[in-house]
Amino acid sequence: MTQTLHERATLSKADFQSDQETRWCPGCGDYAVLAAVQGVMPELGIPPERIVFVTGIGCAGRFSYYMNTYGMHAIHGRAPALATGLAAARADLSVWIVTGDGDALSIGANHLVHALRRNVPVKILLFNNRIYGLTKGQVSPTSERGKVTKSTPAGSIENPVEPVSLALGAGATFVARTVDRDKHHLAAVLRAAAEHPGTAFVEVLQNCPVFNDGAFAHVTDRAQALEHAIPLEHGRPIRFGPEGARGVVRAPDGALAVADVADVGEEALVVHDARRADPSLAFALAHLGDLTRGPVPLGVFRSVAAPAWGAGLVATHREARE
Amino acid sequence: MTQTLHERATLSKADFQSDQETRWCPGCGDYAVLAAVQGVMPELGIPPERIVFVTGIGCAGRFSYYMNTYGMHAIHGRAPALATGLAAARADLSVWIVTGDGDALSIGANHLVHALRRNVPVKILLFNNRIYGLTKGQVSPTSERGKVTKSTPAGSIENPVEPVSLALGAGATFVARTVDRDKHHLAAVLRAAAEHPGTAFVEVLQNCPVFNDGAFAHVTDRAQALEHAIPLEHGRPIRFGPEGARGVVRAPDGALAVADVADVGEEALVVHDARRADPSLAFALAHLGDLTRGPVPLGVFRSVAAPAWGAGLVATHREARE
Amino acid sequence: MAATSAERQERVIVRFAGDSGDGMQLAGGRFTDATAVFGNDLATLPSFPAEIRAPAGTLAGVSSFQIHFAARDIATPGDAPDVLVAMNPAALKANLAALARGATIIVNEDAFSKRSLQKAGYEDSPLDDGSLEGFELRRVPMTTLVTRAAEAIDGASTRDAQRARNLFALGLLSWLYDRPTEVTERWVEQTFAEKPIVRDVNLAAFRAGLAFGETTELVGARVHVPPATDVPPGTYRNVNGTTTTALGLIAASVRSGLPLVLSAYPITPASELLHDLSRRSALGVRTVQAEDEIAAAGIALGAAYGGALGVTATSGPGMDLKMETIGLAVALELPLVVIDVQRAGPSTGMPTKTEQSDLLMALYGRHGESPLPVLAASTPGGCFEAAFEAARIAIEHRTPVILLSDLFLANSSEPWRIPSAAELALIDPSFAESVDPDIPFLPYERDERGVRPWAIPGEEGLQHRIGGLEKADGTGEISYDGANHARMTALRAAKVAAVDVPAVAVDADPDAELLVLGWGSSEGALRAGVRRVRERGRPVARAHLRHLNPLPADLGDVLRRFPRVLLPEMNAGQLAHELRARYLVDIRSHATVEGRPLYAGEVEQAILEAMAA
Amino acid sequence: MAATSAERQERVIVRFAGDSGDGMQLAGGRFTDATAVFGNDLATLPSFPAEIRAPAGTLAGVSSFQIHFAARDIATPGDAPDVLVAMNPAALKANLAALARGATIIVNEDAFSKRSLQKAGYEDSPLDDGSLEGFELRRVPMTTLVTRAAEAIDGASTRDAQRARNLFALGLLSWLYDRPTEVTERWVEQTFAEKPIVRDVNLAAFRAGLAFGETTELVGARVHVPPATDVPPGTYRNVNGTTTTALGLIAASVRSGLPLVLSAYPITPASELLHDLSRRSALGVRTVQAEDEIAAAGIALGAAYGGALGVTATSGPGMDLKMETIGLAVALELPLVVIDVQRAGPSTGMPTKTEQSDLLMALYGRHGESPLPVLAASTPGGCFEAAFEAARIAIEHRTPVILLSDLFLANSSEPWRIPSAAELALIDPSFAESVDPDIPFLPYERDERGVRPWAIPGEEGLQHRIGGLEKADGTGEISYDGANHARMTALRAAKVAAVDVPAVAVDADPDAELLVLGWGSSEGALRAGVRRVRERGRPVARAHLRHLNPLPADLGDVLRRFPRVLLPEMNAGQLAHELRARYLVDIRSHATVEGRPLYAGEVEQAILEAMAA
Ligand SMILES: Cc1ncc(C[n+]2csc(CCOP(=O)(O)OP(=O)(O)O)c2C)c(N)n1
Ligand SMILES: Cc1ncc(C[n+]2csc(CCOP(=O)(O)OP(=O)(O)O)c2C)c(N)n1
Ligand code: SF4
Ligand code: SF4
Ligand SMILES: [Mg+2]
Ligand SMILES: [Mg+2]
Repeated sequence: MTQTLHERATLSKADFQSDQETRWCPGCGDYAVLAAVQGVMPELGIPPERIVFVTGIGCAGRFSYYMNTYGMHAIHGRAPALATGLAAARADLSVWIVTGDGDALSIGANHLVHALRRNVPVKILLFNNRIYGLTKGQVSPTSERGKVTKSTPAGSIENPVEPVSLALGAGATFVARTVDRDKHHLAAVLRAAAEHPGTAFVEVLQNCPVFNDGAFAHVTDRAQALEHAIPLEHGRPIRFGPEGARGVVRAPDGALAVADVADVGEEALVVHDARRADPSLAFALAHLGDLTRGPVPLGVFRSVAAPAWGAGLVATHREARE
Repeated sequence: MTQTLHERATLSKADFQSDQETRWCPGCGDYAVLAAVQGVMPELGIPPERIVFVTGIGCAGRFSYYMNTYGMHAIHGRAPALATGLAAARADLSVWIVTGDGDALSIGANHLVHALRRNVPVKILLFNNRIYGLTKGQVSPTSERGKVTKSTPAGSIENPVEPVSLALGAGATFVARTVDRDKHHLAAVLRAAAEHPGTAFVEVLQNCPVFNDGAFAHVTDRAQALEHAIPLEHGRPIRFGPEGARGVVRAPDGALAVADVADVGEEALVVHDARRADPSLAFALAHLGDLTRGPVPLGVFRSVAAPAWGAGLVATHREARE
Repeated sequence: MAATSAERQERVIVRFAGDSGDGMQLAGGRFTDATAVFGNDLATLPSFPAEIRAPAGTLAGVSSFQIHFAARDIATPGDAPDVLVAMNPAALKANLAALARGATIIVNEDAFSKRSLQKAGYEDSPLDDGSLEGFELRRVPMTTLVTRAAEAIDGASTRDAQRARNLFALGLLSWLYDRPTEVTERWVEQTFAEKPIVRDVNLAAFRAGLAFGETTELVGARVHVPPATDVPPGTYRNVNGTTTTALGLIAASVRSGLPLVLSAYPITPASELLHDLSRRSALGVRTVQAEDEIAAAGIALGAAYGGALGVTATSGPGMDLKMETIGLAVALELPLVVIDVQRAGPSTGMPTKTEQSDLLMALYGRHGESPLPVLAASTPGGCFEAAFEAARIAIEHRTPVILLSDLFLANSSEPWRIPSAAELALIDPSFAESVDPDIPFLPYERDERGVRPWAIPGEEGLQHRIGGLEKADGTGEISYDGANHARMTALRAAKVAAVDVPAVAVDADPDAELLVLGWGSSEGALRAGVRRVRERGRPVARAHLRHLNPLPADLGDVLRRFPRVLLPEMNAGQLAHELRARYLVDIRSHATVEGRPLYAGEVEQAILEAMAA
Repeated sequence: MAATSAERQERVIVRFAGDSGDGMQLAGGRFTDATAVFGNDLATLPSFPAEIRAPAGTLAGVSSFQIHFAARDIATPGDAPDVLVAMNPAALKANLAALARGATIIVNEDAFSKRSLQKAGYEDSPLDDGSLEGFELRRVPMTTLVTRAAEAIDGASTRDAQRARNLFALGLLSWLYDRPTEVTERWVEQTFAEKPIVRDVNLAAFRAGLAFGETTELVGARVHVPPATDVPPGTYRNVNGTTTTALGLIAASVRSGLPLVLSAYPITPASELLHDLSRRSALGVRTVQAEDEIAAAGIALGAAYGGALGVTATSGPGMDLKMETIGLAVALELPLVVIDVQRAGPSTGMPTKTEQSDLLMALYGRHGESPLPVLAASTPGGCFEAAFEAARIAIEHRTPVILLSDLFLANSSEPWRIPSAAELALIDPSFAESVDPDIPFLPYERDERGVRPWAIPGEEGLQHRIGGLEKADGTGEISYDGANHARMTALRAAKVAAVDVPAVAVDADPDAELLVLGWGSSEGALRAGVRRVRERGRPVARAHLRHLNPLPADLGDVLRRFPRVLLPEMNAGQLAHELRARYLVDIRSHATVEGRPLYAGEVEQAILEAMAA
């Protein structure tokens, strides 16, 4: 453990950068997320060899090659299963999953749902670009209805699945949403996720300039963000808009709604409570608006303490060795 | 169509009973559900040959053999995929899926989630006995934490997935819950499901006397039911208990809670609204209590009009023939 | 009856049959234990109704348990029973076809009511319509006798009495074959210690059975089967293939120092292994019931990546689903043990019937060139070594290994000598350790056996990335270079081919012209069939394969040494097909797909025909 | 340069290479169209960088397009290019190895800046360090020339000019090989009708290229390749295997009267088929992008159950996942077409490289005995018949059929004669109809071909239940009877074996001693290789298989007719293995797994070696 302390003192971003040339398209949102993750890692005080990135298949899946940690680039959709096995065998590792909207919510949704309900001690970063990037532009389960893609030339006839709602429906204990463009928000959410003992599910809204450019312009572009992004902070009244002029209130029928603070008064605003055992508030927030039109809440929707799934058989890798 | 009308006039329960000997254990809840389904079918006015039951593997999966309709006993967890294909090819059929908690929520959860988000025109009956019946008693994804089964001799260390919440999280347009023992409630829910144009998801709490007897005694046994079962009726204040003494209200923090009507007054009760576009109320109701301890809302949680997934290529099977 | 031929004295086959609710498995199990204690060699075969519970009294609901015991050298649970105990009409009807004329049938007369006859689909009672001509029929009013015996015990309900009929039958057979009674009585006392009434009723029923045999001549002379003499010394336990497989995996975990992580999704007949290992957490075993077979394979592989002995077990349909993940393990070159407890296919097939039809899938069921070692267990006891060996190869050669078992092996049991730890080789995972931080770690650099280093997370300085994309030889970095791909394809194949496989053990008579080759659970039937042919004075040779990939280096020579090779298997001729391709030898296939183990008798016939042909 | 040998005049191989952003696929495509219009026989092969987009200017980002055209009888896209157009250093470096000495290299001189040389990993410029000794190097300042040409057009940005460099290269090559220019100019005008500036810049660049060839002797004498003369009359279209597969399926839909439902999950290189068919809803085609490959197979099978032509398409990893559902289709005995566009495995392997390594999986990749017909397409145009035939067999024999294609066939194109509907056989689904309500419907009663009736939902009186459990012969009710299982296993196998397969077409020289046998996409290379051997005056025979299960009835005889059989394939010898098992013939395997099509040259060598051996 002294070793860890020693390393914590000296760890830097460079310690987490592998020698592999990053191979994403110019301008891809994945670069920003990679930088953010490499930036936050040193703060965790965990030496690189105790960290494992298990990734799925997709552009997002290439993430593991760029981290100077242990890494497994698995098969499409199965990263949560592999990571669960790793967690079952080893309690001494910090296990991270990087996945895409197709990898996690199309072929891999079953494993995602079960990792979440089990509360396996892994952090899941879902890069949601609402498109299939690696296979060059087919519709994804998060693509909006009517979306024209190579596989839906006449427009998609399907409703998108909303990652935060699905995660809450599966019983997730930690659910957050952030964006590739805001490195401070991204870093803050990553820290919170890293601290969560069970499964931490983080949806990262990520831009794919090649096949779905500007999908999140309304939450990343400064001016528009002010109108559409709702920052969630535990224990704080939920407000947004220019000078926080707008806020979230409970309508008479119990549903959440957006109102002008001037009209309803600050006291009327709903105070965000991410620690509530009942996930209903988090779920309602996720339905304030849809990803396409907004408003889009950003931050930690839910973070409740709950026993993490089975402690590993092997306390440390040394024990596995002796 | 005249033929249909003609048949509607003459269809009886017997027209839907196959010549196969039912092979469930004595006292199995599946018998009651089978009887209810066969009882409701004639009311739909659809001739048996236009009805198809696609079932998964499990005790519940045997259902298709007992219906004198077209039927496919598929493979484990894949019934939703097969039914989706059938719906893609044929718009003139009434397609029903019968599945179990393991079939639908363990191996088949991915297909379930996608059928729900697509809103495929099929009715899904999930027989939830919170155990693996056919394979003789292993833990199921709906088994309660701590459950001792053949595969969890020391008790399950996993949290159950709650079918109604998962369905709502996936964007289901029709979600209901009923019990094997109450044939009237069962019939009413089946009728409502049959009328829903998109995917109708119905969780049937089903007793497995052999491997998980009495799992739902608290909602089926007359006396206890009064305490634990919360009947949901659209447009009506939500109350239950002896003489409807208890009801559901909104706590100051916006969460739903149970209260004595005497204390809060009838006007304070939440009025059930199954047709609301925002699924948050339905979701909150599903979290009033858990399946094991109750209270357990029964009835239609959600029923909203939404375009059913792609009209079939083939209007009627005749056209497929010419 | 059983006292007609010497053979009969030598070896006896008894089958208990009744309704699922009649406790036949219990009666059979107890009889087996007593027989093991007595010192006979034995083999058993339980047969359950199809997965779903059928209505009581119907044919679909019949459950049976067969035991074959003898003074020496038991090879199979036997073909045709000498004695059938039928607790009801359905049990009689369902099992009659299995009997040879002259066999003894002991029925519970009381159970042949009009109603139960109908349920079994009998017009008139077979006990009276002469349809049992040629069999030694023994009518015993078991229900009446047990009820009477139970009357003495106050508090005993008729229900209790009903439930104890199986012990009456057990008592009767125990007398007939002179089984030690204390064993059974002690078991009853311990099992029902908390339920004195049930205990007493069962004891009473058991003794009533003994007394009935003693006092009436109804069931003919009692038969004596001398204890086995030719078995090597050691502590024996009567176990089925599921238990021995579990113990073999645990032994491998102990000898390798790697914690055992089994992940499986329930499926008949593999579920029992999950159940068995779930009860052994005290031994450091960790079991995970996965959400499906794909996840089960992924969880096992993830655990292996972390330095555990990762195992996953399933049956046919589950194997289909695991293939993509097994292919990943081939590319990652990590240890993974995959156990396929075969059952009758295709598709859902017949979940409670046995078959050997997954061999070619095990060899070729993955896309691309993805070779891996394949082993097959051949006896319930042999599952131990097979499981241990599969784990050893996986760990030492960094490869997924498929171990083929089947429903017959999983359920049938035989006395098995518990090996001492010392007998078991040590398994060396030889984890990579960082020596010099300046020397870059090459995860795909190979040793002389073509094996790559295994560096598990936590080892400082050895951080590396692996994945399913083709890797550059040595560095393991992603490579789309054609020449490298050809080289890696060859290296992966060479590594598997280099697995050390023992030479074929051929048991040949001096001038044998015919070799009977087999694999998997048919070993017993082949051994017995060959013995019968030898007893006819005909020379013959026999060999049985445990390693199906790579095959023994000398197999080709062995095959060519005999003018004729007969390969009986419980499929459409899969191994025969594979061996023809490899050695261009015109192997004669005897293929049986009836959802049952081969019969010694049919093997004997097949051999004689092959000799005649 | 190209004017050195007559051969060169006869057939020319040109490769356009540049960065992914340089529009090489477009230049190649246009050149191909002009060539088709001109009347040459041709074959093309595009090569893309690995799925992920690599940084501009790097080796990983190089994209190329090769075309082989000649007066007659083109078999492959060719081995070594006669002319390489390299738009940047990386393109030169990545493709140099493919050139034979003496080949011509045309580079965009302006692109060889210090920076881009570094990006490509060059120390010094290969244009100057003599490393291109022995090649005919032609330096063309394309960027400069195009920019200059664009200056004339007002509103044209330098970016527009940069983007048009590929048209300059196209113009230069069009002049060199005397391609009709109108075709290209018309295309530019139509394509950029809305963007006048882009249109004009592209036209200017194209003409600049033509002019450059015309006015300078830099690129040597222009070459003339006379139009093809030996092609049968008809309307030709230049298409790749993806399009012909789509058209073949549509034709089968039309000729069977069954609506086409394709369900697939995206995967390279099969995605293109999904894209292509999604654009054809006007023809009644319905496509469904499923949530995964398991669902895709299930959706296709569900549609087939409803009376549609259900098709699913994928590549290796997806095939693994579909196997359980394909096994269900075997048990249900319903039509299902499964298309496997093979790529290099194992696991994720090399997604953008071709291979033929899924054959044994197609034959044996399911648990239990689950035989099904397997076909393989062998040329881009041939994918049409193969797809049509696969659908016909599936529908008429009520069975899943696996059609093996591969990345090479899917991407490479050739002129293809569009067949008239009349040439195509009618496909008869012969749906069951209820005749007499009193005669019970027997869903598993078979006709003389062993085919069961297909009653689709909606047909009054024919309600029945089917499933994956073993079925009783005739009634189709669940059966656990051993004898019935053996019978059904045999009936399923017999039904597949009864599929009508044409005799082997052998193209043999009078006294050929060696038969070159092949399957799938290697046909072109084998044809070319055999031709070369014949040009050497050596007699040889050639045959190519489209049906891999069942195999042609006369194949065994054909194989035995030749003292030597050589089987080149792009895997480790899978078909050779299968044929050895079936016919006990010592087939010599030439196995290449380099993620590329076979070269005519290597086939020629392999044949000569086999003859010498
Ligand atoms: C079993 C399997 N099916 C399909 C594929 C092809 N494939 C690779 S990545 C991918 C989806 C990529 O989309 P997403 O998960 O959103 O990741 P992104 O590329 O957008 O980051 C698919 C379908 C595969 N590699 N394996
Ligand atoms: C691919 C595959 N895996 C596993 C099985 C074994 N199996 C059959 S039914 C079943 C689960 C049954 O539980 P559930 O779905 O809850 O249905 P129930 O029997 O309780 O009605 C399992 C695991 C199978 N048939 N196929
Ligand atoms: S395709 Fe899109 S997601 Fe993928 S690397 Fe390029 S920009 Fe990023
Ligand atoms: S095992 Fe349970 S669910 Fe299955 S048939 Fe028996 S009682 Fe019903
Ligand atoms: Mg994506
Ligand atoms: Mg269940």
